[in-house]
Amino acid sequence: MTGGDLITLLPLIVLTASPVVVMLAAAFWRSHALALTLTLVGLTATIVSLFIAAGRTSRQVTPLLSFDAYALFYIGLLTAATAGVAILSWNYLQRRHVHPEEYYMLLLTATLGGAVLVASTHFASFFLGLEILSVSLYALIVYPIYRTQFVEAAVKYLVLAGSTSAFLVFGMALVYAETGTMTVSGLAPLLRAGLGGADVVVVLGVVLLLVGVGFKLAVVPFHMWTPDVYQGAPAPVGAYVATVSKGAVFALLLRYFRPVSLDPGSSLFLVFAAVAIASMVAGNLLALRQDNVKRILAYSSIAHLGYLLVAFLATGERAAIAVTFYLVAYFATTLAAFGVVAALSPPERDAESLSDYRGLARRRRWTATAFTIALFSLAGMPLTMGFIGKFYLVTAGAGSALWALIIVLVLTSTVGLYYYTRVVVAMWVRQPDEGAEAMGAAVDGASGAVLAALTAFLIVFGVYPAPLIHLIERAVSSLL
Amino acid sequence: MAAVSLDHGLILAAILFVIGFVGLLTRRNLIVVLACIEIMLNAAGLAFVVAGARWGRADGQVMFLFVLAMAAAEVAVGLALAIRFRQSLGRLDVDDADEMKG
Amino acid sequence: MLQLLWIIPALPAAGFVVLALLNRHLGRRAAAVIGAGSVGLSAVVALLVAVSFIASPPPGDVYRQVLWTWFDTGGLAPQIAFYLDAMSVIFVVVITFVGFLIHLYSTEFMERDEGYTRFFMYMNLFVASMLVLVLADNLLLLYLGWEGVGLCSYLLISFWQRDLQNVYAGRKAFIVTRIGDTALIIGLFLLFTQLHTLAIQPLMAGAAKEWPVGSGFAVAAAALLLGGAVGKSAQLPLQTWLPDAMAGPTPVSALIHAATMVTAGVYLIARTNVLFTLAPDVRLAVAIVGTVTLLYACFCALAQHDIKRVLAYSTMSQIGYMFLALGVAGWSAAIFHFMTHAFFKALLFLAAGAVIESLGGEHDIFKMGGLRRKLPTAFWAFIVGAASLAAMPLVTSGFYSKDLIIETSLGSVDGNAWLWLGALVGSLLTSIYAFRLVFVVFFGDQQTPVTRRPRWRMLLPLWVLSALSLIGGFVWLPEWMGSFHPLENFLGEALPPLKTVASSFAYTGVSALLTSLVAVVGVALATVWLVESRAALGDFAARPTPHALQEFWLNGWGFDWLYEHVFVIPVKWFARVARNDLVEPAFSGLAWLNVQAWRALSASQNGVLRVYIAVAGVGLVVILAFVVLR
Amino acid sequence: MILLWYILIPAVAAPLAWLLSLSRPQAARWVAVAGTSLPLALVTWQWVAQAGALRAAFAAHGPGVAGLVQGTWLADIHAAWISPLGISFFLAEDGLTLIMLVLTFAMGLLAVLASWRGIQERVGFFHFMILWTTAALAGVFLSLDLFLFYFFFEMMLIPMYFVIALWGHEKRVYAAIKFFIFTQASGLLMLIAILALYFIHGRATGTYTFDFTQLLGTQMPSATAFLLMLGFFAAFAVKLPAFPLHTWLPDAHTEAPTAGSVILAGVLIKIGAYGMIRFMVPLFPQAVYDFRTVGMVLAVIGIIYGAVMAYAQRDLKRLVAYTSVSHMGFVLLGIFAWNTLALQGVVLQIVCHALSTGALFILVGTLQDRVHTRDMTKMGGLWAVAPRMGGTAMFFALASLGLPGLGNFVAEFLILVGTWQVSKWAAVLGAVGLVFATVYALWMMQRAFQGEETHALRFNDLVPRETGMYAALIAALVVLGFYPQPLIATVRQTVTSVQQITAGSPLSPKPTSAVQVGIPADRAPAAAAVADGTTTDGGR
Amino acid sequence: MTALFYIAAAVAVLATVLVITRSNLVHALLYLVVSLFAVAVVFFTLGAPFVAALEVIVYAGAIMMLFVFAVMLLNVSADSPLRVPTSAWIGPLVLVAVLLAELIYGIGLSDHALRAVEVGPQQVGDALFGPYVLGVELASMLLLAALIGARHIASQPESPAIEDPRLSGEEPDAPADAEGAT
Repeated sequence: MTGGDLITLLPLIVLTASPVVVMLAAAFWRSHALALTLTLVGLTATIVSLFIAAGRTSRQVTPLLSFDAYALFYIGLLTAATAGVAILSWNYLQRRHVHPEEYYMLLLTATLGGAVLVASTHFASFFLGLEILSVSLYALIVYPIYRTQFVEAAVKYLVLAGSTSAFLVFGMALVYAETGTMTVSGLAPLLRAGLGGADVVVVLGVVLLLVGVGFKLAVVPFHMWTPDVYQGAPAPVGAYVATVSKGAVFALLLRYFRPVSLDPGSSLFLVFAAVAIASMVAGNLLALRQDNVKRILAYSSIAHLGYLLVAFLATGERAAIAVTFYLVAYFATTLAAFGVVAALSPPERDAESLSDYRGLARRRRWTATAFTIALFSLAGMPLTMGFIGKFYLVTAGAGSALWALIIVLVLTSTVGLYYYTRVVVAMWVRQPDEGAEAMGAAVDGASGAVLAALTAFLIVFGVYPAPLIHLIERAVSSLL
Repeated sequence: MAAVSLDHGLILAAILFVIGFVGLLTRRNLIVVLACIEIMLNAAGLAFVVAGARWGRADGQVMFLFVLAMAAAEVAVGLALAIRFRQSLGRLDVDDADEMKG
Repeated sequence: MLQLLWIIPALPAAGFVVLALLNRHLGRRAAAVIGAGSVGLSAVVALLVAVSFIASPPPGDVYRQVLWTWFDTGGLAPQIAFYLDAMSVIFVVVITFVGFLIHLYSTEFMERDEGYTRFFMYMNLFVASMLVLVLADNLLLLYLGWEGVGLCSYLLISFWQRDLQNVYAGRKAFIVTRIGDTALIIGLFLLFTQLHTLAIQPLMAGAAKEWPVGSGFAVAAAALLLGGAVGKSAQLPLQTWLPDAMAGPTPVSALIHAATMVTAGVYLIARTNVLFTLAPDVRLAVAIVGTVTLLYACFCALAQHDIKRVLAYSTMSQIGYMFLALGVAGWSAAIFHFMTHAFFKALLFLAAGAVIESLGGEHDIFKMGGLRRKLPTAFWAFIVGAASLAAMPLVTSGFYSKDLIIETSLGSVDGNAWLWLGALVGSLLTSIYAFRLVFVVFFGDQQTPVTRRPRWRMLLPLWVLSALSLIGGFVWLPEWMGSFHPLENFLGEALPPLKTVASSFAYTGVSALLTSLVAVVGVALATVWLVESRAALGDFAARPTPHALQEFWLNGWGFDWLYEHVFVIPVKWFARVARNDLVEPAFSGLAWLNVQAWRALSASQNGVLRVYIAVAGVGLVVILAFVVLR
Repeated sequence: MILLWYILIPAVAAPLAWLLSLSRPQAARWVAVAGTSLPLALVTWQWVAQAGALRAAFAAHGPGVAGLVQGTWLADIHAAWISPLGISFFLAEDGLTLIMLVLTFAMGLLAVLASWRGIQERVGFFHFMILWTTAALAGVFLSLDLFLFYFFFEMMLIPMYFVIALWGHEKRVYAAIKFFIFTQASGLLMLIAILALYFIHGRATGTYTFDFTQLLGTQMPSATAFLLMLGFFAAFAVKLPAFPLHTWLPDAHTEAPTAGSVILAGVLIKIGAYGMIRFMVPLFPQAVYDFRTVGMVLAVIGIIYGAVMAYAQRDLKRLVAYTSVSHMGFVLLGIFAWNTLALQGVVLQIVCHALSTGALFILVGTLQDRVHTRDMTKMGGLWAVAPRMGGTAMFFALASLGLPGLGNFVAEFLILVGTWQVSKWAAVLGAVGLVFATVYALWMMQRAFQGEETHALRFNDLVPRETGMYAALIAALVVLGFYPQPLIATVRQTVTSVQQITAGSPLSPKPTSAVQVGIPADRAPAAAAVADGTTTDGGR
Repeated sequence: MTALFYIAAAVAVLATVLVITRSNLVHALLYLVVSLFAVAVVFFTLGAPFVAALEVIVYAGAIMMLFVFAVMLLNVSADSPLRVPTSAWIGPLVLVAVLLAELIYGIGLSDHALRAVEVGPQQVGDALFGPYVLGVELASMLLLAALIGARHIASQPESPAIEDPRLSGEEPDAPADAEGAT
């Protein structure tokens, strides 16, 4: 640790300071607006500090963290997403009259966890980042407290996260026991062979470790919690779980495995492939006739992680770009989708039933349009980033000749069309039920602005993605 | 000091770990479930200490410390949740938490 | 003058367009003037052209007029071009002239029907199409006319479309003829692919040059063209539509289903005679088809009750004669018979129309009777027509043309005794049924009151056609009557001459005598049976075997039944079975499977935390097992 | 630059229509009229203006000019787009494109006009979707970058989906999703094939590009080529649609609103044919040749099966929809025959089918607006009620059964005669299909319009707006029936160049001798015809 | 020392089994304490006295205190015996047996003796504030997050937006409905 390292660490420091600042401020003056403002200031400062950190040549700070371009890009992404979530939460919390200050603190600590994850080059930071994220999320999921659903979701998440963390730690221990190293660079030679030449105990360790990762990513067979937590959690938190939590862990996975290319015949490759296929199939099928919009989004996220795994398994720089681009697209899309849910939710409950969306297009034209664009982006239709992203994934897969995976991807995403369009149909075609309460309070300006920005983002980079791709190219090049 | 085989240390950790896992699968009382998670985490920490002992370095113990911190955090939030759970559902039976499904 | 050629079809076509566009805005009178007038003008132009053609024959006795190139791609460049030679002259004149007479007749006949304009619209279109057919320079243009007349036939048969029976009949006519057309168009594919052109003359020249007699291509091409001809001309086995086609207004039957359209097959075969010369087997088939059809139709005609159906079968039979002539290479004879047949058959139909109209739409001959005094013009016209049909010797045109065919069937190098015998028997039967009709309709007791009498517009055509039926035959007298055959000379410019067996029995007066005798005997028999001993005939017909036979003939030998069961019912059955698409279950099954999978997976998400953990545990164990044991 | 306008005008008009409609719904219609007729005028102007250029290009290089290879486009745009992946914004236009564009905008305009009265709900959004579709369709026909093509190919699904789902009939949601899923699934298979091609080409040459002109002639094992060809075929066969992938079509066409049906039948399904001619066969001639028998069998089954199914229907619109299956069978047949005659026939069929079937759909639409049913058992005798409508229906029924004198006949004749030179049986069975076409066309007339009017239906005959539309379509079909040459001349270059591309494969057998046979056969009568034409022209 | 390891291990296993089988919650927690003590002994035998001490202080001391505190707070002895029926143990046991077998199979394949060096508090401290210094900071943030979270969860919401009947009608002494008290 040198003074220079502190500059490199600046984003993390700012991010760490932010919740403390919010907390201290709240201690003196409880104000929702202040908390949100400070949060946004903190997040903005973090983003600004990224550029400062980017000027540094030495990026590795202790064996634990590396602030290379990849990490900085992802921290920026996570931070921006968090800012989006924070703004979307404003109205949601306002309507529910709960103390909102802790919410923002937890949001910030969770983001800190995510930032640590994406910069992690060591099991210790991996584990700690994951736990900071998880522990913050427990409280965030249950945050408004007053409904059983929140508690139920939080308990499920906590128990599963705790136990899978135990698996993760146990796996780390086994790997360490056998190899004596806990750093990415130390593990690379082992992983490069897809664990082919490693001792069985290392293989065991890696698999156990992947349980923890798989849980966070919600891939089959560690996916069962997803719908319940998405449904139970407040909509903005759902957005957060779907984006920041998953994105950070996937970025970490990419960092650990990207420098190596899994040998397509190796056990690990086959395990990933099987998990990917199972996730794509199960995710899409589970959502097929689902009537709860949040659960639909949950199941679809399972499928999307399956898609991501396809590109993850592909080799070369293109695969890393594909994953990253897809994650960016997925972040924006999911935020927009959950944002709509959050914005439309009345105080009593979240607007999550499909019937809540019936005839939405007639009542709230632009909200419905934004949601539709988000859904089409999830479905991978052109003019949205989802299209380019999915195209990139398939390209990456095709580049590594993962034909079986691609074909599964293609076929299952076709199934996916069915449930996305169900929501679209509900909004545009159906009439509201007789006597049903008209869901769709006026969308507040802040949420509206975020939704508009996200939609514009989706479309602009869906039509002209080249600048973003160049940026991502630069970011992932530091991985290789 | 006489050497304990690495395998035996790890096997002990594994045994404790799976016992915790059995508890997780069979016990419905939230407090016990949390205790089982503690058992598993403890076992994992044990594995780290064993591993550290193999290499004769402090890393294992450091990791144990982090696990310890995490366990503490987990338990703190977990027990707070248990209080809420009891308030919301009247009991501590995790099986009661099946409102959301499908 | 010949440059006016394109005007001939253009006039009725223009009439059609005008009528179509102004449909609703035209009065009946205007429609009649435009409808009949365009064809009349066309007839005048046709006469001018014909006179000009005969008076100052163009070089090579052929006049060709190119209007524009239809399209041009891949070596296929058919033109919209007309080709006038002796044969087309005859066809054009007959079509326009008879056509005009029938239009004139229709102006009165149809005057109380709704859709008066529509009627003339269709009729004009028909005349235009028919003219295109016979003037076409290439087979594709011919096909255009060919389909055009088929369409008009459909439209006019089902003209009274409020009655679905008529629509059904029209549909049947179109579909059955289209089956033949399909053969024709396949023939076109073949001809183009082999000879790289569709223009008729180069095609014939090319065929003669490239294909030896009896070559597979020639046989195939000729057979396919024959298929087309059979359909359009209602020959076996595609004859079933013609009797039903009588559902249309009578002038339509006269024009389309007697005088012109149905003879298109004859025209086609005569036009492509080179191909048929190259394919002797197919030509024999033509002769056999003709003979069999003529006999078949005679028997059917004997049993019919409906005056128009009798005439329809007689048309079929007479076209059978033409086919017979074509089959034995008597090209000119066939054309000759076409001409006389056009006159007398149009006459018969128009007379029948007058009768039907007078009786308020009655078609059943057994409800007519005794009309010779009430409708003298119709009666005499009918007598003339029937006599011509029955080939009463010397005075009727039908005699000369039919006698020529009977002669040719024996005297041609391709003829034989069987064909000749068939033709003779047919002739006997023809005169029997022709006069059966006369006796039943015009003699005996009147059964239905006459409500309306034809006026001049209906009568004039009857007179003119009667005259033509009587004198039309004198353009080609048999050898033993002298050597007067201008028609043969004229047609000789366009059609190859007949090769005859030297000093055949056929060309002696004996043969002609036999033909005459047969006709007279037929009339005599009809007289004896129907006038002298009608009761006995009735008793005979009531016996089981004759009754069954009569039923059999009445129903056209059960062809309709056969086709219904072999073709129509299976297709209908399939259509019913497949209505919801046979492939659909495959896709809906896939959807169903997906839903079942959703059900199963969805049930696993039961909300119980311990189950979730267990699933993760099982997954982990399976993965571990795979990784460890591999 | 003009090419960009073709996409931009409707694309800009689309949101404009929506936004304007928020205050004045009627404004959307006029914006839509402008948004389709403007590019229509533009492309027509270009057609007229460039006719000489097309002819010159053809004449200069003679038959077999490889316009595509030599880059002799009428116009093109080549701009960087997603360069990291070798994706460019590559638009180009040749004769075929020109025709497809004319068709696209004409059908778009027709769709707008046909919805003038029928669409009263969410007018602005409707026209937004129609214009969007038009823009995407224009993009599809203009793209020569395979990714761009796929982009537009997918893009037009969304508005079409909305059009069906929002303004359709009873089972609209089902039909829309079915359409969506079928097209999307097959489109993704094509995407896989495109990507495989991309990588195969990239590995071989080091240039990773989606530029179609560069991907042409990529060498690969024949088994691979066959699989990739199947990927393309899947997408285009679904679009076309070819038996047995056609089952989305009857549902989609039946349930779509009139405008949707018009665009679907008029342009959208033609993408299948266009894609096969432009991309599939030139890319994989050998594989297509290997697949030819199967393709032809499917085509023939499609022709006859579609016709029989049309006959079996009670729903008038469904009947018309199935006729498309039958007609597109001819198109498929012609493509697999792959010679000048057949291909010219295919293009002509594309145009004529659009006109005749489009008109039939509009007719059914107007009928449904008036009678409120499409069930033919509840109709009958309508001729007596609305004779003009009856006559119009008769005309288009005749067009659909391939009556000579109308464009459809020329098209089908060319296809079949071209097919005959490749497979006699396919041609014969295709011709038999014409008999079945007669059956359903006349059956439709009989059930809906003929017979006694028994359901006491009273409604207005055609109004002038409708009469005008039909008159234009009728005139077009008649002109195409008697003088299709302008159209044939326009696509001649494309047709010869795509054949030239495949010249080395057994698909275009004996390239040298074909030219030898082709030149005299093609040139000589053509020259004669031109000579004759001028004389007669002068004479008259 | 080796013997001590095995004895302590046996105690730990036994105590842990008792934790998950005891129906009385307090008993179970006490057995857990025993187990943790035994593990502390194991740590000691492995040459890690620092963590052994921490195990006793933090785990057995602080964390278990929390549990007991919670039990008291909730007065949960009434509903402590919530357990699945014996038959439901079969599945988990089989599953876990397979898991254990796999783990042991994997671990058993390697054969390394542990280094008999003691890693004392000094070394651990050096490591903690050397390479792992950021880890320590992060652990503090982890605890901060847990602190904020736990405090928020456990605190009574001041003005719940919606009156949840189950929430307002708090019933600490509600008789356990289903399985009754023992």
